[in-house]
Amino acid sequence: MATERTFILTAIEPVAAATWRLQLSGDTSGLRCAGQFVMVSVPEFYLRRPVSVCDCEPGLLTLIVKVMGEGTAALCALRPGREISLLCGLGNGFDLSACPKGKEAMIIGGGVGVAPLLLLCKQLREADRHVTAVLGFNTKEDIFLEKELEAAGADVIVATADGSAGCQGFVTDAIRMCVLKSDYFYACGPRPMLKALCTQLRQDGEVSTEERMGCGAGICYGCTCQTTSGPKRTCKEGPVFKKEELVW
Amino acid sequence: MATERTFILTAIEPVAAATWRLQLSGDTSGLRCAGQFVMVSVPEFYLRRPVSVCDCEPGLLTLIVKVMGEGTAALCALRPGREISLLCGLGNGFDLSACPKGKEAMIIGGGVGVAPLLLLCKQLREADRHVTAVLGFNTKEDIFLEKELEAAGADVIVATADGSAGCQGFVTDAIRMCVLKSDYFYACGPRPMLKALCTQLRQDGEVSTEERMGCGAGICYGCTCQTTSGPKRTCKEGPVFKKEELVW
Amino acid sequence: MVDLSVNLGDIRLDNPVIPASGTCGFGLELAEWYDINMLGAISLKGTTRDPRFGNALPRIAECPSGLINSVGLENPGIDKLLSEKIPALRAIYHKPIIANISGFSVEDFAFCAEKAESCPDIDILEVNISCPNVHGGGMALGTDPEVAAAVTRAVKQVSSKPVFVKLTPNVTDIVTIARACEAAGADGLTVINTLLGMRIDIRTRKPVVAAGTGGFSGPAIFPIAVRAVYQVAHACRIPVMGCGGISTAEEVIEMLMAGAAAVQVGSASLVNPLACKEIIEQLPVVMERLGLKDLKQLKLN
Amino acid sequence: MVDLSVNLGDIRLDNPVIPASGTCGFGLELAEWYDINMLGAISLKGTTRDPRFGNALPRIAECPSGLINSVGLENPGIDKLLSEKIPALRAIYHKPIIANISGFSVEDFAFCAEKAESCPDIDILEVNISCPNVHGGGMALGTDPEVAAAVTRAVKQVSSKPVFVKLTPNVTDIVTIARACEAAGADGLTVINTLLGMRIDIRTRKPVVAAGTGGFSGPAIFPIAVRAVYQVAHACRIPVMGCGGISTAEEVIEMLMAGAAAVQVGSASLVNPLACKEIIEQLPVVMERLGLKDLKQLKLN
Repeated sequence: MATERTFILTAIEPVAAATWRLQLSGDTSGLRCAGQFVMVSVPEFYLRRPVSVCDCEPGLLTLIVKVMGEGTAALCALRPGREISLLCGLGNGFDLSACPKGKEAMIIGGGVGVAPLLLLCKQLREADRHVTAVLGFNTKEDIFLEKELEAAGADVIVATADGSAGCQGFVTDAIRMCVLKSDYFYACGPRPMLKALCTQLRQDGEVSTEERMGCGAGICYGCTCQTTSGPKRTCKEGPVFKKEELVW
Repeated sequence: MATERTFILTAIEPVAAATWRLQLSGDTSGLRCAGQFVMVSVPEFYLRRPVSVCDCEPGLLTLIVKVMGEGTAALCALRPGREISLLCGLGNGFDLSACPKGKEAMIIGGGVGVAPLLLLCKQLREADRHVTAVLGFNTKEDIFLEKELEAAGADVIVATADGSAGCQGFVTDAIRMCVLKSDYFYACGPRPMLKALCTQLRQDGEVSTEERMGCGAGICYGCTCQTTSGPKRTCKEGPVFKKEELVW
Repeated sequence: MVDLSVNLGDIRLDNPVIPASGTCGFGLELAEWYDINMLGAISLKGTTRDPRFGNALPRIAECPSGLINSVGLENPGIDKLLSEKIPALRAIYHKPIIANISGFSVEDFAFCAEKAESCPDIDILEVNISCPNVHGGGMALGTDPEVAAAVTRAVKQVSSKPVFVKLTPNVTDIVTIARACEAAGADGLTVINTLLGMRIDIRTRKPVVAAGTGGFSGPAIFPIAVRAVYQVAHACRIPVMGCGGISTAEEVIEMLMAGAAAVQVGSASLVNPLACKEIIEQLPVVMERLGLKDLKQLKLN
Repeated sequence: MVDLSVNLGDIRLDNPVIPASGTCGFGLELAEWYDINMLGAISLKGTTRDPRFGNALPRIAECPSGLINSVGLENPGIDKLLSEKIPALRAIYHKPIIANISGFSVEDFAFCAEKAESCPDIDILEVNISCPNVHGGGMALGTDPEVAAAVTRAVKQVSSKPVFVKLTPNVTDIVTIARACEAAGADGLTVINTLLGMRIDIRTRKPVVAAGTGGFSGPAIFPIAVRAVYQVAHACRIPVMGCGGISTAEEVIEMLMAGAAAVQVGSASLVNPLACKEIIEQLPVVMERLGLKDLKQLKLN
């Protein structure tokens, strides 16, 4: 069940250009699975900011935040020791069982959308799925989580739009070039990337979408998107939707 | 000249019931004389709070704050090490020369209005005036600065409304009972006390008045009071006014 | 032991705290966070004759001490409200239910009110003539005293339930509108809905919300709400639900002192879904401090 | 190197930042904090036909992200403004001076405008028909398009100076008022004055300000100001001075993008007398970040 909890920021370090890893300690019991997010209270700002869970073990939470505006900038400027209020365990995460046991799972991330793939990868490996991770970034300086995903047991392929690292192009190009096969895919990233994956990949899959949110708790109806089964709240019925549910 | 300066809160300790002494280090060059005040920025609150200067030496500022509402409560809850923005050296302070050299000065304070008397006492003693301090409080638990004023060279008389310490009654009662003589008086405290002093004491004097302020810098005209010489801004032409200027 | 109960016309509430329409979904969303039976009452999401998807995204903009929303009355329609939402809520909640209805014409309101009449689980009908996020209708109906009265009259004609009209602050004189609704038979008023606001993203040089403007709410509008409630409560005899920027128990009491019979808490729940629970738990503490025995008739000195 | 200059009708300002009337005294008060010749212009405290003491104290109430003031047009009167205040300011300040005049009747405004005509040091006349803190007059004159037009016409008849009418947001439709002033000959508009607000001290059970209600300003009202400026600037041809809650360089640019030709900074100076100076110094930094070469015609995409 979703809860409000106070966490302590234990560490904060840059992991890529304008991108920070926040280590928080507190009660993580509210979190159920990879793909869920938290709403983070930022000092001086009225609304909380949604941040997907990068990694989580009992009592320890890892978030990765990219500085987009004033709110995320203030969040990344916090110093260790600071108390932070979080709404935990929001939204529906990835469905591990959707990829049959022993089968091949492809996990695909674009930009800061790579963040939730780490916990997803760990849970898929635990559940005995083979995992290939495809990470797309604009340029070399944006790359993060590559090593962590390898350590978690994934085959990692990196693509950069400017070709400064890995294969040149988008994740879809990398998947084609490397002729990557899989039985099911999980993806998180910008809308154009998700659209390309859902329309080009033949296999089934599910994607985590991103929308500007008000409450993150399904209360304000600020993030409703249209789906094949009617309007759905990104924060509540989402943020993860099946490939076939989404309307592009 | 008035300036905005960042101070560091070096110490904060209770000195009486709901009354705290704040020690701040920073650039005090903006402060000219006793009776001036500072505007203190309080986290989470929009307006600054006016606080009279209790004591001051180069680089070190002492304030005494009584918890009246949410703003003063937040201020007294700050912990050492905290940065605080102050507008320094606001208002016109006490006029030492008004009490001729070698003459008897009586300094009178009521409640938290006792605070500015310490710096005033020190400056009067330095300028070679004899000083009698009369301090009025509601009850024993409210008393503060008694020792400090004695150490500064003043004869100190305390009065409490409930008689739990010193003479029973108001400062005016104490002055009558102890047949205190003086050539000039300086006072700071609640309006009824100031009125009683200005109307009952025969000798000349000046008093520091208190009003709810907006800016504290003479800009908003939120604290204007009527005087015998027309409207005056408490924060700018005041807070210290000559006995004969005030209209009761 | 203090008494938190208040009277909203003939209806007694165990406490004055009511989640405002649009900030508690249809009740179940809040029930995931705490037992909503501790609430004084609940005002459900605004519902219209037909289902609506609402406005394009983004619908939310951050502001100093508040937010702008342009949800645009997304709702499943009055039929689904009565057949699904309210029964589901009633199964777990036994306090008063306030159904908030909106529309684009006098007929729309009468239609929804007539449908609602058949639902015994609805204790109060809240008539929203103040939504700033829809064109032709919504707020437009709440800025003209005669139209506001016409809507009120039409609803009262088909409804036997207590009818509270929710007013917009985006008017020159809210008292005229309030009096017109009272004269037209309103049993009470909800004061206030959101203010019309706008933010611009200086990077993209576009309005932050797709609709351009939206409804501005949050602690920022509290002083405007207190003023409006004070004006209306001192000009009308019918009870007022005070709404606008309340996020603490102290502010609940301030709103009651302004003349409100009960209060609605809105944006606070969007930042902290537990807001109403925490406010209700804090109320007795603040009452003790102020020496208040109960919350009825908190007149000004 | 970026260009901060803007055009306010025929008057060129070195930068768009103007301290708003009532938040910079008569200029000398701000000059104690920094060299006010760095300002784009300055709008002096509202002045009336006769001297006024203003409202009883307290006149100030704290609010979330703002404050309520009920100063009530305390001022030394138009004669002293012309004989003492403006000469004293002109002695140290060589940028445009905006004289803000207010009153209780069309005649009052005409009287002050005629007096001001004799003062060459006044570059712009700002007509305040939106003060919420005085009875019979002030805001009352700014809520009716015909009265607003009448005041504008009367002032224009006796004045050869550029006339900017300062509008109140406490109306159902600010565009109607704006268009009426434009049609009556206004050379520009100042949008917006304060919102009518109220706070209650729950300990004393009395309104915080002696007058009961007052003018609400500060960052809290910024989204309302942006919306009003956007509406007016897109409905009128005359230039708009955007005012309301601005406290950062980013907000200056947001207000310009909403359609303002220049901006007035108000409450920010009450919390930090150096606010305008710091905003002006920050503007080039923000412009570089956004890739803006100048501040003229910042249209929305």
